Amino acid sequence: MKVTKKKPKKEREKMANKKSEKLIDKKGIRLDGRKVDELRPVKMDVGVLSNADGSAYLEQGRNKILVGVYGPKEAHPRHIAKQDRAVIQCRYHMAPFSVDERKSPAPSRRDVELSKVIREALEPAVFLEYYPRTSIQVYIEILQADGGTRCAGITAAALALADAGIPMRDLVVACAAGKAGGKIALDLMDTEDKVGEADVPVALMPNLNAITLLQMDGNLSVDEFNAAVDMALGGCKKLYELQKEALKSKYVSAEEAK
Amino acid sequence: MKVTKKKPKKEREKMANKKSEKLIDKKGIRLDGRKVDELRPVKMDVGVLSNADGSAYLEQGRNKILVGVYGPKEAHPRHIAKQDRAVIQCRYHMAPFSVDERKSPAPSRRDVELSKVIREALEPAVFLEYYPRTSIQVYIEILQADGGTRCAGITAAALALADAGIPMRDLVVACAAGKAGGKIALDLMDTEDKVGEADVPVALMPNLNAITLLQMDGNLSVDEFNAAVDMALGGCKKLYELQKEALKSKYVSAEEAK
Amino acid sequence: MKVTKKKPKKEREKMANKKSEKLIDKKGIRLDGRKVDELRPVKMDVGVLSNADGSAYLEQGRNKILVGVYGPKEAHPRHIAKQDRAVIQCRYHMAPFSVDERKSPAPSRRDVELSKVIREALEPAVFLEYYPRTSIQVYIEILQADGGTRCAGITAAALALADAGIPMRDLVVACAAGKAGGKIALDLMDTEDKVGEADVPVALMPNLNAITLLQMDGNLSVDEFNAAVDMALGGCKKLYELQKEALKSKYVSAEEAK
Amino acid sequence: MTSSIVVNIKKKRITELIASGKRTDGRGLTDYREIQIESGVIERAEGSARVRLGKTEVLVGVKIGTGKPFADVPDKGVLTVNAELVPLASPSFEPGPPGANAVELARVVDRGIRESNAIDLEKLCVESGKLVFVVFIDVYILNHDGNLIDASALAALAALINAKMFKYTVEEGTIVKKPGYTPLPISNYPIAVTFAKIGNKLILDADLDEEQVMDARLTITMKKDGNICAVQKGGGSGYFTREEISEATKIALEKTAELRKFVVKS
Amino acid sequence: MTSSIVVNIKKKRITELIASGKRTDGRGLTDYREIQIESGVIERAEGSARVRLGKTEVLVGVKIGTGKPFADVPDKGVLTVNAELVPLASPSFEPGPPGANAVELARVVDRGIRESNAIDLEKLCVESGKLVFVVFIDVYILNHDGNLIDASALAALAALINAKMFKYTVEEGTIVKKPGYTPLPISNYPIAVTFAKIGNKLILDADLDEEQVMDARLTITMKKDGNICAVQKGGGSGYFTREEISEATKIALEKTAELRKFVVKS
Amino acid sequence: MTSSIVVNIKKKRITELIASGKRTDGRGLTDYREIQIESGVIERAEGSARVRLGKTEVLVGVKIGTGKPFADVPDKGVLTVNAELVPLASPSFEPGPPGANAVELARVVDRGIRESNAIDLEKLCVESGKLVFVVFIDVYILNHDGNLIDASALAALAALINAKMFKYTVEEGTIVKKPGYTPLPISNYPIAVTFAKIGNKLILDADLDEEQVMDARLTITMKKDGNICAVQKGGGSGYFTREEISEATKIALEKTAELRKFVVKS
Repeated sequence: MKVTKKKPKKEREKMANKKSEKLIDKKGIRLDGRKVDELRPVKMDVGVLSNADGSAYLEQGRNKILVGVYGPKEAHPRHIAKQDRAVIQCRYHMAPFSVDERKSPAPSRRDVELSKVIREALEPAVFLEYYPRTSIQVYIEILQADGGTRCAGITAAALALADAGIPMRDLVVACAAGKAGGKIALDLMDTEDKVGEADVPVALMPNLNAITLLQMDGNLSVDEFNAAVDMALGGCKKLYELQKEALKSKYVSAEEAK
Repeated sequence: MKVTKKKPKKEREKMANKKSEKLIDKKGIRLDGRKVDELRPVKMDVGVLSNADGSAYLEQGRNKILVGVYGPKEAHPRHIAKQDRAVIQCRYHMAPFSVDERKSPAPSRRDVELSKVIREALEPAVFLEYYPRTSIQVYIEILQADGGTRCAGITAAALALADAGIPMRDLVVACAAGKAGGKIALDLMDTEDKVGEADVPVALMPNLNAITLLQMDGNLSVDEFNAAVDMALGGCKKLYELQKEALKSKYVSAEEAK
Repeated sequence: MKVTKKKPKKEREKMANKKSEKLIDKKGIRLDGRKVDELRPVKMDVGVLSNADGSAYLEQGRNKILVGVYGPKEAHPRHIAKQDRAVIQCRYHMAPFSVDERKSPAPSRRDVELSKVIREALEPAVFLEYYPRTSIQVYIEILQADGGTRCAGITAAALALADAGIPMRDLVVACAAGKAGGKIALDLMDTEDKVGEADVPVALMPNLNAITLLQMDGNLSVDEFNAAVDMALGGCKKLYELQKEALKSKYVSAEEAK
Repeated sequence: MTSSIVVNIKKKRITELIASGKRTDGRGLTDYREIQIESGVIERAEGSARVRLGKTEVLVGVKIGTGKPFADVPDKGVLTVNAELVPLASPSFEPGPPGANAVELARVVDRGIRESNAIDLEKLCVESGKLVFVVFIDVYILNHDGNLIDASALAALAALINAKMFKYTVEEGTIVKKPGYTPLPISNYPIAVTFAKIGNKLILDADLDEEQVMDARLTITMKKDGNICAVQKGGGSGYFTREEISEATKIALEKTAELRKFVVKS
Repeated sequence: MTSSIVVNIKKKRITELIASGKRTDGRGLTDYREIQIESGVIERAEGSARVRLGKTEVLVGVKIGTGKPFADVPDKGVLTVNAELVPLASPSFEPGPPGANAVELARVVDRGIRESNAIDLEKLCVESGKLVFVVFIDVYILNHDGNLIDASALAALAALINAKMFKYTVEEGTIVKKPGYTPLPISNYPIAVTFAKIGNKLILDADLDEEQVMDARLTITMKKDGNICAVQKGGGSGYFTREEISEATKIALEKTAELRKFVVKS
Repeated sequence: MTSSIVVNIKKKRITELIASGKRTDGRGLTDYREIQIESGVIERAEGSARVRLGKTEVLVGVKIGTGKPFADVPDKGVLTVNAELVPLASPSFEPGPPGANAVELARVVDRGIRESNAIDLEKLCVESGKLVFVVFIDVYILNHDGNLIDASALAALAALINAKMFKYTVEEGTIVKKPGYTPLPISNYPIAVTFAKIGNKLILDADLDEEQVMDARLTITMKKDGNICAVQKGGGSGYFTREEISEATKIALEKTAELRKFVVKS
């Protein structure tokens, strides 16, 4: 337990196949009791922060994610502004205490990449052209991480954007599927992600059937890959129902409060 | 003597009480021969730099401190400017050779904090509202450090501000008192600060009886704390006399030089 | 071969005289077969990049250097602009794989100094006053380094500036001479530079007989220094002929392509 | 930023109200807003706590690692406090490395814990001069509605009390985990109370509006025996009189004892 | 930056052409530009290759050093991929530390190599937990005319195949060089193909003009057995339909096999 | 910044004066301003010196630490030179990490000391390949009125001569202090002289006004035997002729010997 360098989570070599067969038992039950096509327990709250223009809190398994949205407001520094539309500035950031070994709060290369792909997953849903020369800031804080944080972050960010009253074509909802213990499985948790064979995060605009994020690392045949994408899209659709509920319950309680 | 990480000066655990009793002998005399309420030898010079708009050099014990002031001038970068008053930009900085073990010239967290509290100690004295949208720069260089550098830096900075002709309500003068060897003592030097029980730096606008800096770390009862504050204020008043002399001798010699 | 800190190339202590006598044999022949006043094989190509406004590629011995020039264009950030002339922004940068031990791509102190002296070697040749408030960017990439990269970088940069159509008083051409194996020798390669006694890089505007870069480190008598400068100037003149040819062949082939 | 005219109107209103002993939300001058403390909210951290002071919300996580001790204290564990003004917490917070406000906040919290010996660092030494435990306290501001120092200090203390360490033995200079957990060795309970000076009144637990118009602030951190372990004046271009400081120490004695009960049960 | 009017005109023109199955330079929708691969261009590097895709030009150098393995994989060498968008390559590249585009490029190349086990990292362990070889892959963009990912992945693979290591023995925990060289232990040949979506068509190997008007891009990296080892959607504010993704995987199967022949001889 | 019109007027005036062999302050073209050297001004540093050249003021502190030697010179101590253009010294200096001017200044001073073997670094090896002394030379510019290089090089040399090391023995790879001090092992005395070219004249020890109008500068550093150990052209967009360089070396031979007497007593 001497202090030794550790690789950032996503860059570890998969300990592929070594223990992967133990991830799912003979009855198809996973370490945490789920079936292969079952989501982890999910909780969503909208409008949880008083200062942000919009906000959401999401738990998915042990993931705990808080998102705050500011804007549209004048883009700063100015050279990032676009003449004909708003820009989204997105920061995916992990709290130092969100993972087993304390993470430095300085952004890692993984954080930089995830901030970019999450932004690109959200942009298609926002009517950016309504607010030229402005910036919409999306701050995603991973308070506790347990696998699948980028997807959970997108799901929560879409709620926070909606809560901020930013006009959107559609919500965005994200979920991963992957391969663990030799089977295609939905919504991998941390251990499955690390020990398993592959992870496929997907983001969807559910009414437009538009895939706005798609990544994969690991080892899958083309058929397995397509199966994983389909399973992830199924997860997205379930999560979308929860998103709508979360927004409705915020809206309803706001109405009732009148 | 192998290279080992060392904690920045102020963050070391007090080696409390272990050797503290040796700091003051039975006759109440301190390691450097001073009585408990005695200041270290002080030397102040005003107008020592030809480029700065105002400057001062101060020695207090083995502390050697040089301050240069520039401004008021257009604030840069512009977003720091305030519509209705000047801002003070203050940098407390230690020369790499100012302490026993070479200090990196990059600002430490301690430097950042001290720059802030020193700025806040000086601001109440300056008629900032006379110069909207400008910046006054206060550069404090610790050429040699021996305990009490933040206070000595404030005392010197006030002289440099006055030398720059910046309109002030009052001078600012600072001095610490603390507890060492079980006794409340004035103007702790480095060893007393490190081995002693507590340090209480105080800054004063002497004519307005306004306390503009107050910090403390260590362990003091409320009564001891109040005694230390009073002793520090006494030290401030003595130093204020020296400040006035230093300004007068600059003014007089300038007059004579005509 | 455990990982140990290594000093940046130019800052190593010369292993002076230890092996230096072996650098030149009794017949005056150097390790790579050259005579003392002989240049390494040189290859120059102009206009090798499609995006840059001007570009050049140069090989000198095992040095491989690529230069791209952009501008004149609006200076950015604005505060670097000059009212009455263009500024040159010059970056000398080594590829991580250009040297034996991988070099971090972050600029070293050596890189910062060389970027400055190279800029100052080029500035006298450019009619900066024609383009006030603009910036001309010169990016020098050392793809492979084998001693004498700053000179080779200048020679290539001048070609790229000419290729960009930037009005110049004269070309600039650079070459080093030094002392190796006890003899003054032209165009030191890496081993000669490291083991040898001294290195004297020189840049010349050949038609104006103007020396725009001159550096030296090592140990030379005044006479040896002057001999090295003269030998380097001789090298510059030979390289200048190759520069003109490279430009001509670009111009001719461009004409022919019409 | 808020224009100075708006600030001036706000300042006048708040100052007049406070001069008459009242506050906009009906509190008395030295009353705190509602305090909520929730411990153990981050299960993957060794310790954690979320504190709400009205709408101000702070999350603190404690992580325990290992490392080399500092050369001058070879027998002590290492304590590190860091604060992040997370940009979702306020439009005035920006992403990037900690600025002066975050550094000051971390250092004031640090001093309270360090100078009170809240953690018995000597019990965190594994092998003198070679291997010790490192306690990372990360202060995470989630919503900024004033008085970040008190909320952060409370959350840090609650997270330390919540923290657990695995049991271990040392074999050949290496730590070997054993089953079970022990609490962190806590030996004091520092509490910070922060005064804001508005007009010539001292108030406690200023909200953001009050902080924007205050002249200056003064933090006093006290140990369980009522001794002072840290003081910090800051927060503006104002000052305190000698009398105000005496008054503050008196109030602090009472208030720190009161607040300590919220964190330390039994 | 290019004004939005010009971009709109360009977008209209390119989209209409592609809708009719054509491209401005006469290529078919899934044709690559001329590919030139030159290996060993940097003699001082352990491995190197320059790849040209039309006017896009990428240089990759491989350096091999030594270091400590990561704690969780003590028996494996270390792989590091870095990408520099060298400012001479494009007016849109700026000097300074890698931005988000460079980081994404490096990480996509990295994933292809890592997840396919292109390098047999276990053969790069010298002493378990203590000393391993470190493979640095530096991607250097020399001219940017679109499709940097495919060009970089090709160049990285070619440079790895080109790379040689000195022979050595280990004496008392230290590496002692022996005469001669061996190739790096390469055990797979990942190939990346990147689709650009323009209108409702997928094209391959987009040039810079096409990238400026594309809706989104999708990179699929495949191993020699046709399995997928990395996927990355990016590059704009557009999206893909489910059908487009299936179509892309089918084309990728064919195209990666085709491209692999350019790098892997015999 | 100074407007270009003012600079042009100043340039005309200074250039005409110098063309006639005169300078604004009455000095001859190769005269230095008054030189004041004060050693040992920072008692806590192992060595220190303050040099004044007219109104230019430089403070150099020498600290001695320990560390690992560089791999390629395992038997030598380590020399590090750093320069800070402290912002109080000039309105043109800004706080922050050293810029190109500070880096160049540090490296020119470094080269003079390193290439002349001013410090006998072999005497600073404690245990080959493992433990050596590290000499930190920190150049601190306190007031900038021109010719920083010569003032800094003088101050660095004076501080080295002033520096003392504690006596020690080595016990089991660890340094054990003994009572008493020895000087640093100094084996040469490099002196830098810097020429400014104004019009077609060379002058020495340019003040700030002269530097603002100079075409270029040339620094020549010589050892006590009159050999050259470092040369640096810089400082503007001008150039030197071949003849000017020869002339400069001749003057340097004389002037470095003259200046050396100010630093090296007896």
